[in-house]
Amino acid sequence: AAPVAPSEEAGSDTAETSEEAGDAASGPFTIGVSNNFVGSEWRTQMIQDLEEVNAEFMDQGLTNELVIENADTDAQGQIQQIQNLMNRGVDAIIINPGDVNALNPTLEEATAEGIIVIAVDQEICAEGVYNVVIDQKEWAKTSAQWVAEAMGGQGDLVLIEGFVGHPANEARMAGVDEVLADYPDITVVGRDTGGWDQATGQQVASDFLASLPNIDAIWTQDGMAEGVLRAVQTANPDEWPVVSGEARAGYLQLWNEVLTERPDFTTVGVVNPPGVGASGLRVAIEMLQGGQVDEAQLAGSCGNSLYVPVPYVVTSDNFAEYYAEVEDKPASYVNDGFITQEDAAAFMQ
Amino acid sequence: MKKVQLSPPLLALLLAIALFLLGGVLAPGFVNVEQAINIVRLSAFLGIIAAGQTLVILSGGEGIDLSIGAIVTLSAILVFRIVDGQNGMVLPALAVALLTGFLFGAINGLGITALGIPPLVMTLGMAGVVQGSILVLTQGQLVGKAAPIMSTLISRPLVLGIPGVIFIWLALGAVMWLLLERTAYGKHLFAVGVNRTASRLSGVRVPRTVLITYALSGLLSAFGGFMLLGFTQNVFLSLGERWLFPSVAAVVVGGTILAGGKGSYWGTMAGALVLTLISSLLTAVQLPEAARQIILGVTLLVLLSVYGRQRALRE
Amino acid sequence: MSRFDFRRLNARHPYLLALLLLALALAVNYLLQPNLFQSRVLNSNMRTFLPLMILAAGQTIVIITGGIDLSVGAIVSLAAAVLVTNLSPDAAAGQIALIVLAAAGVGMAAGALNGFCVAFLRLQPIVTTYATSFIFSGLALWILPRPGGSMPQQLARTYRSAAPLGLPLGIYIAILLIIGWTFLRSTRFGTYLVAVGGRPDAAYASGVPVTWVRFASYVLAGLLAAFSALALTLLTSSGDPRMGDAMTLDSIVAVVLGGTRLSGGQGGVAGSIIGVAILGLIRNIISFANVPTWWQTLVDALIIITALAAPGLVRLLRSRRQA
Amino acid sequence: MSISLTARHIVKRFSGVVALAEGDLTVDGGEVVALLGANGSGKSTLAKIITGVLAPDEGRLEVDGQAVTFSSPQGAIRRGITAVYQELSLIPDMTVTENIWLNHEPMRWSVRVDRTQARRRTEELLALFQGAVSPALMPETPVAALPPDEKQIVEILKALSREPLLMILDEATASLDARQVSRLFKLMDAWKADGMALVFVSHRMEEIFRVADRAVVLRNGRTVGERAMSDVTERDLVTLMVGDEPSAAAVAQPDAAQPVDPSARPRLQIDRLRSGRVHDVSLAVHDGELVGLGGLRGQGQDDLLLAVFGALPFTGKMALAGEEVKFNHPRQAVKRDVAYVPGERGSQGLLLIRSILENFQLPSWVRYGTPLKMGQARQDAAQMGASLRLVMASLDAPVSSLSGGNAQKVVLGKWLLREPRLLLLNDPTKGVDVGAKAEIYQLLEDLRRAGTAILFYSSEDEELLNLCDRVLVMQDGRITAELSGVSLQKENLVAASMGAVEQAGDQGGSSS
Ligand SMILES: Nc1ncnc2c1ncn2[C@@H]1O[C@H](COP(=O)(O)OP(=O)(O)OP(=O)(O)O)[C@@H](O)[C@H]1O
Ligand SMILES: Nc1ncnc2c1ncn2[C@@H]1O[C@H](COP(=O)(O)OP(=O)(O)OP(=O)(O)O)[C@@H](O)[C@H]1O
Ligand SMILES: [Mg+2]
Ligand SMILES: [Mg+2]
Repeated sequence: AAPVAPSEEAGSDTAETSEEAGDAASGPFTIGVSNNFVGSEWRTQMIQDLEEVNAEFMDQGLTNELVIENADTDAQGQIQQIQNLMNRGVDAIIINPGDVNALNPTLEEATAEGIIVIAVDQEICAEGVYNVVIDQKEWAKTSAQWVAEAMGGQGDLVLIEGFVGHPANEARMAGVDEVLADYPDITVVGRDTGGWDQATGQQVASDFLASLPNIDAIWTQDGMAEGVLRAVQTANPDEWPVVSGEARAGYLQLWNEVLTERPDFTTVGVVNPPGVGASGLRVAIEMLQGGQVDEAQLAGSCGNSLYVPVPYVVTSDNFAEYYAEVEDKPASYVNDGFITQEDAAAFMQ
Repeated sequence: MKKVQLSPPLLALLLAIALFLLGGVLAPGFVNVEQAINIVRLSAFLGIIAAGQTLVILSGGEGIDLSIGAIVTLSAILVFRIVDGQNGMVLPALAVALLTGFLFGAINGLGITALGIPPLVMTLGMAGVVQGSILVLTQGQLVGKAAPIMSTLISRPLVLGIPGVIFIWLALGAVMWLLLERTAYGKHLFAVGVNRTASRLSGVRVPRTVLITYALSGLLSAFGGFMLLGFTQNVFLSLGERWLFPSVAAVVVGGTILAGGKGSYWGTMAGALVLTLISSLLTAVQLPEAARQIILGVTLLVLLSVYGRQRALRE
Repeated sequence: MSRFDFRRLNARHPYLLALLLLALALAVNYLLQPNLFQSRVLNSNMRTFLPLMILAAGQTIVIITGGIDLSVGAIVSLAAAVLVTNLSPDAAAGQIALIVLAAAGVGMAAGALNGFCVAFLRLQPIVTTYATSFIFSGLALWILPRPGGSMPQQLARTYRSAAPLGLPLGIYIAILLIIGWTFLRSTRFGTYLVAVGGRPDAAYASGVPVTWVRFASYVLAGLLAAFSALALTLLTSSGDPRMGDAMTLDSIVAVVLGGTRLSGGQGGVAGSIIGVAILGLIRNIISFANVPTWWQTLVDALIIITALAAPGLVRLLRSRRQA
Repeated sequence: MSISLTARHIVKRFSGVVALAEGDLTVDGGEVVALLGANGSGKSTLAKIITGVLAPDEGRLEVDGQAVTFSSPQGAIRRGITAVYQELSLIPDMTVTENIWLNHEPMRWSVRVDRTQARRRTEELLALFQGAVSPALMPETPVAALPPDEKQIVEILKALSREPLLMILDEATASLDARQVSRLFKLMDAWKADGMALVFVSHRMEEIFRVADRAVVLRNGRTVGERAMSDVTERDLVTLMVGDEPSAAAVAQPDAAQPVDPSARPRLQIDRLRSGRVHDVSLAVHDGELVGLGGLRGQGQDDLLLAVFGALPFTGKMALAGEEVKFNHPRQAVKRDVAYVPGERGSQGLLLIRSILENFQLPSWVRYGTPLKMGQARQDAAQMGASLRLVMASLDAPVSSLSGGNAQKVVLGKWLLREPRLLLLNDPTKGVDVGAKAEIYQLLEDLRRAGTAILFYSSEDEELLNLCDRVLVMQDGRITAELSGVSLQKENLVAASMGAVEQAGDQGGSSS
């Protein structure tokens, strides 16, 4: 069913093919996608967004069907994914990297061959690679700032993070630390990892609630937020701690449920849009058509990132509006958003 | 003439109580009724998921079930999807989940008995197959909703502030005891675990017993997935994974011999308590993640050396 | 008579089935990807398979003596952490040698802890190495709290692209591993490994130092895990505190695919190396066969299960025919 | 070079159980000492302490007058002490050569094993048993592929390959046939002449009188006496072995053969059965008849019994009480009231770490309903234990805590609980001591009187002669002679078996 016939693509002289593709601004281009983790709905939505946007391009005769390498795998496996994409002679690779450094040498080989590589969701520093991401640090600062203010700038705070050592987690925690530096009266009384896993988050939060009396607030992120809120709901202490949330349908639905019992409940959900993948694809198409990235707009620690905006933040003020959108969605649905082709073109010189 | 010997389940239980009290010393506020209930509740999920693992390990022949995590996930996803928020659908959904778990378990059993694939790799491969089936089934989209009655009966306090899952766990304990000690299947299971030739020559249908055991393990894992859904109310694709190795550890800490043929589910229950306590305790004492992992590893080693030792070559 | 011969054949050529599977996988992969045997493509494949090949070699030794090591992946992470935190992109040869030695020492020390617990304290291997894997992961996280670090660039380039005589470096290293094993197997220690895995009590009564042999097998596995970490960090030019975790179970599957008996006493490293190649080729095949996204995991698992089932299927068919 | 070894006051306990209370033994180069004792009297334990496999709790070992402590078998090996272990010390997946030379392989450049030389020297060793083993026994045969008698021979050669000064043979003849035993004895004579010291453990009196110079007797882990073979009788030794208990040595003599009604349908009728090593067997066993299977070891007797029990697939016809059956699992045989007592007690008959109760009831659990009526099961097992005069701590004690004879009673008892109509026995007194043997004989006799059909293989001619109504002699998978009534004489039995040997010798042991 896939229109990418292996005989055409994996033909004898792949290197030449891709070089040609490098300068030629005509399609149709073949875009490869490398995703190292399928255990999350977020990634699913990322892939769906990619397919949706690619369908547009296919209609315009710009691209072929996406070549998607999608499996739960480690750095080694993702290197193999990239190599396979290269060996098939794709013109561009959209990658959600599972490791900040490990893929760099391989990706640099790809860019050296003239393949356009766009890393999404996760910033990496490989030469010739452009990142299309949200600013993870800013993302975390938004909710941390909200929590700090909701605490009135003082009290006992518990942090539940994703995976210690995981780059996105590290960037986020750096943001949190930055915010907390401005609030000397906030004491971090507990810190643990929930592995971005709702059940673990729920267990860890239960442990904290039972063992540390009088927690004033819990800051957490992503899918763990729902677990944390459920733990608070189950433990039901006399005074509920302030909790940070997220913007997934499931969380908003739980938020709504809690509101029926406690109308004064308040929390925050910062969207982390899976649409960054599609945004990355749009940028890649611009580049394939000869666009040069505007250096002035590059940001990030290695100066190769294009930040796409966080679409919106859900707070008590606009809760009703966003809840209405996801009321009937599956729990894993994320309020999403990706940039338009004009936005992508604006990234070019 | 004999030294006073504590049975492993009892030893593990005493250890659990000691750990709990230790928690009170290390982290003031750790010892209270709420926390005790919380810990037993968390143990219950591990304990329920480890029930099938207990049977499989008892069956010997290097028996181990590494597909438990994936089946837990699959079951939760199935229930999530079928129930879709309706209380009335809980029982049919449970039935479908149990049947599915049973079938996948039975395939494990077939591969192990008929094709002679070592259990470790067979069930590992099956974990991949189940995970793959989940992806094909859901296409990555988890549609559905847990029913309110599930959280009421499972995770919310039911009687005297004790959540339903604890009662269900105790009931499962009784059922497992009956199954192991008061049915022909149970007796055959122990026999098969000790010596398959002798069992066969005594008229026990060994492959059938093994097959049923893996199928039951699948079924019990599916039940575990159902219970877990009652706790998390939500599913995700890696829901069951993190319970896999703890389920083996709980069985072993509970004194069941990995070689098979000797052990009990009471032991596994005590083992689940011990493991949950250790991890809760490590959460309560604030240490960096690295240190916590090291301490968890060392603690497990110490526990194993207490009663996980094998016979000496030279006596 | 025929049952007898089959047994003998099996004992003589435990790799036979693995070789057949490899040939099949190569053929299918070649059909789907005609540039498979181009030096560049071959190289890119070999350099990614190699870390797991080295790791599986160590796992094989442990499994042959009747043990199993669930901590090898964590040892890779630990050794990798040691390597990347101490090596700069332009490290001098002397320093490189020193740090590699240090990493090898760390790997062996980790293996020694496993060996001590399993051989001297007589703890059950599966749960023991599961427990020690936490210790090693914790240490890795301690040394390298977040992904990063670096490797000597020159060396990394060599690892990634050297191809003496047109063949990828990885093939030479794999062959070296097989030669090393063949030599080991021809020494007295090699016989010990098999004897201990076959029947430890009998080996003991025959004067084989069973405890030390078991201990040594874990130390060897630890050492090879450290070398695996070296290959992996050269491939990635960086480290990650959990970079080896996912390799543990793969290493076991590869060992079994390679014809080594999981209960010990039979098998060899060459089979495991073939096993790793088979696993890698399956991924290529899935990629080049354009398997729809959501089916990839399932197809991968089904192929692996079928490969694992192959010996059993052969046996079943044979007995059918005989009956 | 010659050796003199003395073991003094050796004590060995296994988690509270005293295996050896006071073991004493002296043996010098150039003599054969028989080590005697009932099951569980500590013979093997003493042997393993001498070879360093077990550590003694008390007592001392002296080699050439000097006290020694062996911290491992390696220590004993260095002093020239080896053993043929009762449970064998062979690694199944290694070849005959690898097994024989394990840990003292001929080396090349002192790192690599010299395979050529090892193979050559293995052939030299195998030549010692030439004609008594099948030609398929080659240096590169994996041990797992060998029948029990050839495994035993490899074990003997393995001990011999060390060129020991002292060799202990722990029941080394138990699985050998007559020809192999006599070859071994010739070799032992030669070794003795060379000055080797030999300790010989066996339950067979005639063997002991054939080879031993002296006998040391153990009873309940205590050395109770030492006799020169020249001035002792079998009776004396048995008395020493069993102590003051009433002598049970005499084999129960059956009454004159019970009249079997030949017109009745036979309990078991086999027609042209083929399976494994059984090539073509037809026979019938009637109710109340005790039919013996004789012949040399490994002539298909095992496989015949297993096939009848449904544990081996077969071709041919089989009928139980006139009804044709085709079992493909032992369970089906069990349901038709057939029972099988295997030859390998530990590995085939018992669940060693489980309780006596569970072992008794293993074939019968399904009859106790769901949930199991444990009270009833326990009561039945206790009754059976009592009627077998089983010596045990309690029904909940593990079977591994029983002595050999008592463990064998459990194997029998678990089938008697099912009241079988056809009882298949595979050498049920192998390695069972005199007292327990007599009880087992009595039991068989009682069963026969009660109308049970019994098919009974024994490696001991005396048993067949004294117990059976008829004996079918097997050779090369076929029944070659039937002895009954007046023809049931030792000479005939031996001749029938030996005659077969002569024939088989030419064909080169085509039995494998
Ligand atoms: N002798 C035996 N040893 C072991 N298991 C047995 C034995 N006899 C029966 N079983 C098992 O016990 C259960 C009930 O036994 P029962 O004798 O009633 O079987 P059944 O109804 O005749 O079986 P089937 O329907 O297969 O003929 C069955 O599941 C069977 O597997
Ligand atoms: N490893 C062990 N653990 C526990 N008890 C043991 C062990 N080995 C032997 N025993 C016990 O020690 C006693 C002596 O056993 P041993 O094997 O030495 O007897 P034996 O004289 O060789 O008997 P047999 O004639 O049956 O071979 C027996 O009661 C036996 O059950
Ligand atoms: Mg003995
Ligand atoms: Mg019936």
